[in-house]
This record gives sequence, structure tokens and C-alpha cells, in this order.
Amino acid sequence: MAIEVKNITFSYPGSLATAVENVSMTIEKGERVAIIGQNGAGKSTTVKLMNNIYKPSKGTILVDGIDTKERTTAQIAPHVGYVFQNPNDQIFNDDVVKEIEYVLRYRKLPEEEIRKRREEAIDVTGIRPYVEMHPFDIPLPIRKFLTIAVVVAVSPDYVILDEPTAGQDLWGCAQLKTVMDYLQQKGKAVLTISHDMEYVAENFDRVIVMAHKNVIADGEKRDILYRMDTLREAHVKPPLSAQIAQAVGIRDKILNLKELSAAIL
Amino acid sequence: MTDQEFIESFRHYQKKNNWWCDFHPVAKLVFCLSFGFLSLIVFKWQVGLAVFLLAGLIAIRTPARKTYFITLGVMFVAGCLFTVAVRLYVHMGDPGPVAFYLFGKAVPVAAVISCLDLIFMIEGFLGIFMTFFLTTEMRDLCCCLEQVGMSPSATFMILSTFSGIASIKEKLNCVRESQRARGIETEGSLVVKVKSILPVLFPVIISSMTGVEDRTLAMDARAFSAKGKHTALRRAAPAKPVEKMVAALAVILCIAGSIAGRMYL
Amino acid sequence: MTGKKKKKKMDNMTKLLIPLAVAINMLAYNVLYSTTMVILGDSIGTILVGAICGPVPGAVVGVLSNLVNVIKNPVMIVMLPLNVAFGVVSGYLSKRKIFIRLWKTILCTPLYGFIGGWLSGSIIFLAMGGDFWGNMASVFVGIPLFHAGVPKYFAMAIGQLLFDCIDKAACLVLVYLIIKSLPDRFLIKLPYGRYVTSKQYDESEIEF
Amino acid sequence: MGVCIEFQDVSYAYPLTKKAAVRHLNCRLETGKCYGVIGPNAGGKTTFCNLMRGLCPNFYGGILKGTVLIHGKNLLEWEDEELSVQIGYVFQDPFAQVSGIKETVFEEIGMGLENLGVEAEEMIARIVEIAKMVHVDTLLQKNPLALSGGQCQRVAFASILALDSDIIVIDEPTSQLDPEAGSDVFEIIDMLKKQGKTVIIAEHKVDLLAEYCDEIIAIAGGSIVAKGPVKEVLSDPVLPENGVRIPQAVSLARELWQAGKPFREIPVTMQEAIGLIKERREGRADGN
Repeated sequence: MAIEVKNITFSYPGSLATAVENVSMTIEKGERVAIIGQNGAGKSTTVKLMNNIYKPSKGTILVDGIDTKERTTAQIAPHVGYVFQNPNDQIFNDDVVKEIEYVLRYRKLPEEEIRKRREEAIDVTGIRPYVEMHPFDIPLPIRKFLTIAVVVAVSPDYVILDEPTAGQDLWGCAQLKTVMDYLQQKGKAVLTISHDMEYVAENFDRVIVMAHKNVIADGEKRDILYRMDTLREAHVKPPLSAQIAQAVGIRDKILNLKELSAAIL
Repeated sequence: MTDQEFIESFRHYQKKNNWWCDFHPVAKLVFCLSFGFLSLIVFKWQVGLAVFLLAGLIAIRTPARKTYFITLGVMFVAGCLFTVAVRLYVHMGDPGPVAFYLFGKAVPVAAVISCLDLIFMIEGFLGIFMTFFLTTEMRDLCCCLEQVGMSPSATFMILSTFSGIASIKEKLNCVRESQRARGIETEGSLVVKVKSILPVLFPVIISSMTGVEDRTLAMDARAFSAKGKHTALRRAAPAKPVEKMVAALAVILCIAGSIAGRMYL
Repeated sequence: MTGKKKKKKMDNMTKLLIPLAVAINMLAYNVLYSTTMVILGDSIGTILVGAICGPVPGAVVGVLSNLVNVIKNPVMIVMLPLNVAFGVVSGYLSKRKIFIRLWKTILCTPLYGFIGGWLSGSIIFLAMGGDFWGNMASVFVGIPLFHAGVPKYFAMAIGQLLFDCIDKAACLVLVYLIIKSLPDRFLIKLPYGRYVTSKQYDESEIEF
Repeated sequence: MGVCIEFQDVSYAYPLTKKAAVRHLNCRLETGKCYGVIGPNAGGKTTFCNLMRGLCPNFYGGILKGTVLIHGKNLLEWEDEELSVQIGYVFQDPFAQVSGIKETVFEEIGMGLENLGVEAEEMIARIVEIAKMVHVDTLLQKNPLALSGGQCQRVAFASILALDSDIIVIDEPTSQLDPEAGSDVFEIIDMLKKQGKTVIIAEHKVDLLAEYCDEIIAIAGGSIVAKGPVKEVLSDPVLPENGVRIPQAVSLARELWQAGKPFREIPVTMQEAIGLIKERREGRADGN
């Protein structure tokens, strides 16, 4: 039960340059993986190929053994959920509940199942106080949790979050953490693309570094985030606490403030 | 073109060193409109043919000749043939001198002439308009119309219409992508497509309309609503006397031609 | 207090909505016509802006949509008055709070059908030198009626009217659904927004 | 150092809402200073910026109580055009700030000047100067619609700075950009500060604000919870209590303080934290 990406190459229709060149990786069910790298390194493209929005020009992708080339995007969606960066591209109902239930009704699930999943999704994403409001009246960062609720209601095995912390405040990040814990507890795999190093260090175990259209590092976060040359090649800075630890000459690999303060005491 | 040349180009009038392209846009518009309406009002194949030849003559001596003839060809096949077929079918078996037989039915000469009238009216009208639209930049036309007194916001509306059409197509693909990623099928049989109209069309319309708020703020921040005198970077040459004379001549010819055509032909 | 600034401020918002409505016309035409072959949907933007911004902006959307069509097919310039009529009629209907109820919206389909069907049929009839014009309406309905003895003009016009009513009914329903989906905070910024929002808010009991 | 913007007991409610977005704001902003506005979403941060820019009563409607003074003149007496020249406004979505009617970045930057009727020669000079300042001088011939997020935001900055307004209000400029483009934006802000302009930035990235701003205004629940110099406000315990994000250097200091070994003084930026830690480690190294 995994997403296997077997050295895929892909270029967008209409552009000669390749967006991604022989990228390979495997995401097991229940894993928490973060892909980091500069814009244009091919992060979004790789993730969109996994979700079968695009089909690779070369190489294959297997989602739980199904080759994405033989399926349409909508058929892969129940397995791989994707939360886009801009919630406005998806929302079209004028009511929160109808928005969450639309896909469930589209797939003709029993009424009882729809109600249970909808309630669970609303509670997990913390949008209960905004349920009566018109989706476009809800402030943008909180509207993003509505699209997360839609994916949680579908409960695919793999959930992809594209820049989830962009524009989020303290409440937003805390709410995101509860969603991540809920998905972890349900045994779902969570894959994210993010520039927020603190968020990556806090919530993810495995880190994949991408640069100039292919994967240049893939491994346990503590080891990867301390490989200075790889991060420099990918134009990415480690979390602030790691930068401080290095500048001060602390040897052991520190990733968050708690560890840093323990090392200083 | 180096930056210096590019900046220098704004210091004097835009030149495309082709006599028809540099013809004053407003005069050119009046010229084409008058001949177009001449062929429409008279609706006789002789006049239509004359306008068509005139348009062809002009088009050959401009850089846009290739696209001109291709568009004409496409328009001829798509537009005229279907209409002519319908018209012939209707007039089959009418009394009057017979031009030729089709499927055993007599096709009167009058029907053929009325088809010819139709064909050359459309071709003449289309030809003269094509010589205008293929050789004039919409922004130059608007710039000259502003000289004649059109308000700058009208220019804004016309120009952003054309760029709006391109950007809304991009938004449509983006929304289709995100809806497919949610599990809503958009390709496939006709029924599937009809079912996907709402989930695809609505997010595009609603998010682009609510997006107008941000664009209004951006335009407001650039003193868009400032009343005073508007200057322009891209200056267009004022109309030369000879161009004004040609335009006036065309209008007189059109009125005279229409009256004469109606009476004698 | 903000009364005197109301008039000018809206113009900016309306000035940006008009080009967007023309783009919506084109988009709806591509999406709807390619799938349903009957519903054109190229007047959704005109009706929508007419309903939420007033007759004049609606008319301007009609003119610009026609301008864009003319570049592709110049004969369409004769249809200019009809597009303008769609915008203006939507403005007046919106003032009578038509677009708040779905059944009221559907009830005025014949009015739009008349403009888009009968009038457009007769204009084409004149422009095409008193004869049939090759489109679906005249082929399936116009010609059989003509053969059944109905005079050419009426056959043509009735054919256009029937087809256009189908198209306009779909457009009106879509416009109604769009207006219902648009948030109220957005609508009240528009000149005719208050005619279209059903919920009423009184400003007295705001907690300061 | 005169006061350029002043809020006197300002409360504002958006139309069709039950609760006021901001209540009883009182603050004075001095010219030439760089203010960072922080706080939770829907806490009143954006409303604060909109009020200054005059959008709240004029564009959004709604009810405004109290008075907002810009250069001593009441906000409602300002004409819209004058206000947009007095106060520049850059906001979150880079792609919404492209006019779409200009085919090159050069003309895009000049759009504001064209609206104001500035002569062509002066326009060209000013555009070239601004483009160099904002590092978009290599993109002058590119089509604005084909730019990346970071480039778009810089072009948006350029088109506003071309109007040479002395107050700039910036609402979350970097939330849709990657860190590199974000630091480019903050370099521009640094340049504005050097030119003596008043800059007001609403932003979530508190660590960057700590480095670049002179004063911080923390807004939560519709009222100002703290206002003052950077060091004072960011180390104020009232911030975490109201859900306002604080720089990591400050939370490190709080961790140490709770563990009973506080720093000599509370660091606000990363550099200060490094300095203090080094100081402590040398102290311990030669201590035992």
C-alpha cells in the first residue's frame, strides 16, 4: 500500500523544457513526508503527477498498485486527496455543509455515512463557528480549512497539502496540527510542500529535497536538515533554531526551540 | 532589442514601417466600416465582389497577408457553404429559368444569384474588416480614439476585455484541475460533461468576480480614478490631412454607393 | 456620511466588472455550446451585469461582447442592438426585484426569447436579403413551417424564438444561481446590489 | 518628526456584520518610522490598514466612529485620488495587482503616472530609476502576466513607488511568496526606510519584522494590545496571551526564563540571540 514513483519525466503541454526529470520516490501509507526546495525545483509538478492531474511523459506512478496512466484523475481522487493553495478555485456552493457534502453525494454514499463524515470533518478542521457563513465571507486563511475539511470528509489514504501554513496565524497552525494528528491516528499518509521550515521540522519525519527538477536528497529529517551543501544547492535554509545552534557551535543536531534551550542550559 | 533601444522607442511615435499598418487607426476604421456597410446595405454580388477585391489588394501589401487569406478561407467554408446549402434547399423547385439540376430538382437562376449575393456580401464585409483588425494594434486604436475624446476608462475596459478573455481561460483550466482532484469527472461521455458544467463554471465565475474587489483596490492605488489630464507613454501620431481626406472620401462613396446600388441594381 | 462618495466609488468596481462579464460570456459560450449544442450561454455575463450593476453597465457589456464577436464574424455587427437590449432589460427587471425569486426569473424567459429570437430573426432576415440563414433554428423549425405554408418571415422568426427561449431559460437560471452564490458583502458594493440581496440587515444593533 | 496618521477612539464595523471589526483604537504614527503590525487573522490587522488607506469608509462602506487624521486632515475630507497619491498601498495577492492592459513591465510601472498626467519625459526617467531600485530593471520588456509571484510583487511595489507617496501601507506582502522573494520584498522596505518614508507593514513573519521595523503594533480581538519600540513590545507577555505570534528568539528566552536561567536581556532578532548564547557559553567555558 504505497505511492511508487518510478523515474518519471514530465514537461507541461506547450512548453519544451521539462518540469521534472527522472524523479523516483515511494510514499508508504501512514508516513509523514515533506518536500522542500526552491520554487521551480519541480515540487508542485511531482505532487500533481502523484495525484494524476497530469500523466508523466516517461516513467510510471503506481497508487496502491494502480498505474495512474490507466485511470482518470477523478478515479484516483478517492485514494489521493489534494488541498490546493488557493481555496477560491474549488468552492462553488453558497453553503459550507453543501460544499463538504457535494463530493460525497457525487459518489452516492449512504446518507448516514455522509452525515457522519461531514460532522467529523467540520470538528477536526475547527470551522464549526463558521458553518452558517457564506464561504466567500469567511476570511481566506480559515476558508482554506474548508477545503481541508472537504478532503478529510473524502478520507483518502494519502493527503497532499500544498503550502498549508501560508498566511496562517497561531490559531491556524495549531488547527493544522490537530488535523495532522487526526490523519496520523487514522493511518493516513500526509505529504506536504512547504517553505515553512519550523512547520516541517515540527510535524514531519521524512524530508525530500528537490532542486533543478530532480530529487537531490531523501531521508530522515534530522539527518537531511543538517546537510549544509544539499540545502545550499536547493536554496533552502534550515529552521531558525538549527541556524542558531550552528552559529553558536552546538554539535548535536537541534531542530526546535525546546532542544535548543535544553542544549544551552 | 536592448533595454536602451526599448526605452528610446517611447520617445517618438510607434512605427511599423508599413504604409497600411501606420495608417491612422481611426481613419482606417472609418474607411473599413464604410466599405463594409456599403457591401451589407447593397447586398449585391457585384458590390460585394468589388469590396472583396479592394480588401484583397490592400491585404497583399501588408505583412499580415498569410493570416488574412487563411482566415478568409476558414470563414468561407464554415460560414457560407452551410448557409448556401440551406438557401439552395429552400429554393429547390421554384419557378423561373433553371440554372442546373440538383438531385433531380430544378434550381432556378434567381436562387443561384441570391446565393452569390450572400457569399460576396459576407466575403467583402469580412475581408475589409480583416484588413483592419489584422494590421492595427487594439491599444493604438484606443489611444487614437482617446485623442478624439474617448474617456480613458473606456480604453481600460476595451483592453482589459481582451486580456480578461485569455486569463479566464487559464482560470478555467486551473479550476478543472482542482475539481478533478476532488473526484469530479470532467471528461468523458456527454452526460458526464453536462453534469460537470456547474462545478467547473461556477468557481471560475464567482472567484473571478470576487477577485474584482482586489483588482479595484490595486487600480485605485494607482490613482485610476484621477480625473485630470491623462498622458500616455505610447504616443500615437495625430491624423495626417491626407488620411482624414481618405476617410471622408470613403464615407461619401459608401453613402452614394448605397443609394445608387439600391436604386439601379 | 458616505453618501456623496457612493456614486463615484461604484464606477471603479463596475468598470472592472464589465470586461470580466465579457470574458464570462466567451467562457460560458465555450463551455456550454461545446457540451449541449443548444444552449449558447453567451449572454450570461450581459444579463448578470445588467442585474447587479444596472442597465447602462449591462448595455456596455453587450456592446463589448458584440465587438469581440465582430472581430471573428463581422456580420454579427447587426446584432449589436440586441445585446444592448439584454443588458438594459436585465437592469429594469432587477429593479423590480425579479432576480430574487427563481420562478419570477423563469417567468421572464419569453421576454428575453422575444428579443433574442424574434427580433434577431427579423434583423437577420433583413440583413440576409429576405431569406433563410444557415443555423440550427431555421433548419429544424423554420423550413418545415415554410413548407407547411407559413410565410417565410414568420417561419424563420418562430424557429428562432423557440430555440432562443431554451437558451435564455438556461441562461436566466444560471444567472439566478450565480447571484445566489455571490456573497452579500460583494453585492452591496454594486449599484443594483441592494435589489438583488434578499436578506435584510438593519444597522442599528451592531455591538461596538 | 511630525505625526502623519492619528487614530482618535476609532471603531469600525463592516457592512452586514453584527460585531465591530475594530473597537476604540487610539494611536499616533510618526513620519519616517517603519511600523510592523502583527496579530491573529480576523483580529483587525487588515481593517487597521484599510482604515489608514481610507478604504474602510469609502470603499467598503460600513460604519466608522471616531476620527482618523491623515496629515492632520480628517480622512473623510480627502478626495479619493489625493488619498491614493498620499498613501501607497500594496497587498497580498501579487497577480491581482497587475493591470492586465499593459504589455510590458515598463508601461505597467508607468500606469500610475499616466493616470496622474505626468509628462512623458519625466515618466520615463522616474520609471527607470524606480525599476533599478526594485531590481526589476532586467524585466522591463517582459509581459507582466508571464511573471512569477515574486517578480509580480516587485513590479506592484515599483508601480506604487513611482507615485512617490511618502506613506506606504503594505498588507501581508510575503504570504504567497517563497522565502527568497520574501527577503527581496523586505530589502525594498529597508530601502524605503532609508529614504525616510513612513512604512506600515501587516505581516505574519514576525522574525523578519523584528529585524526591519522600528516600532511594532500588536492588534488582537479588534483592539491594540501593545504598541511601542520593537524590543519592548515583542518581549511583552501580553502578546502570547492574545494569540499573537512572537519571534523565535523571544520564545527561546521565555523557555530559558521558565527553566530558571534567563538571559541578561530578552533578544528579539536571531543575531541578538546568537550573541547572548555565545556570551553565556564563553562565560561557562572559562567559569568551570
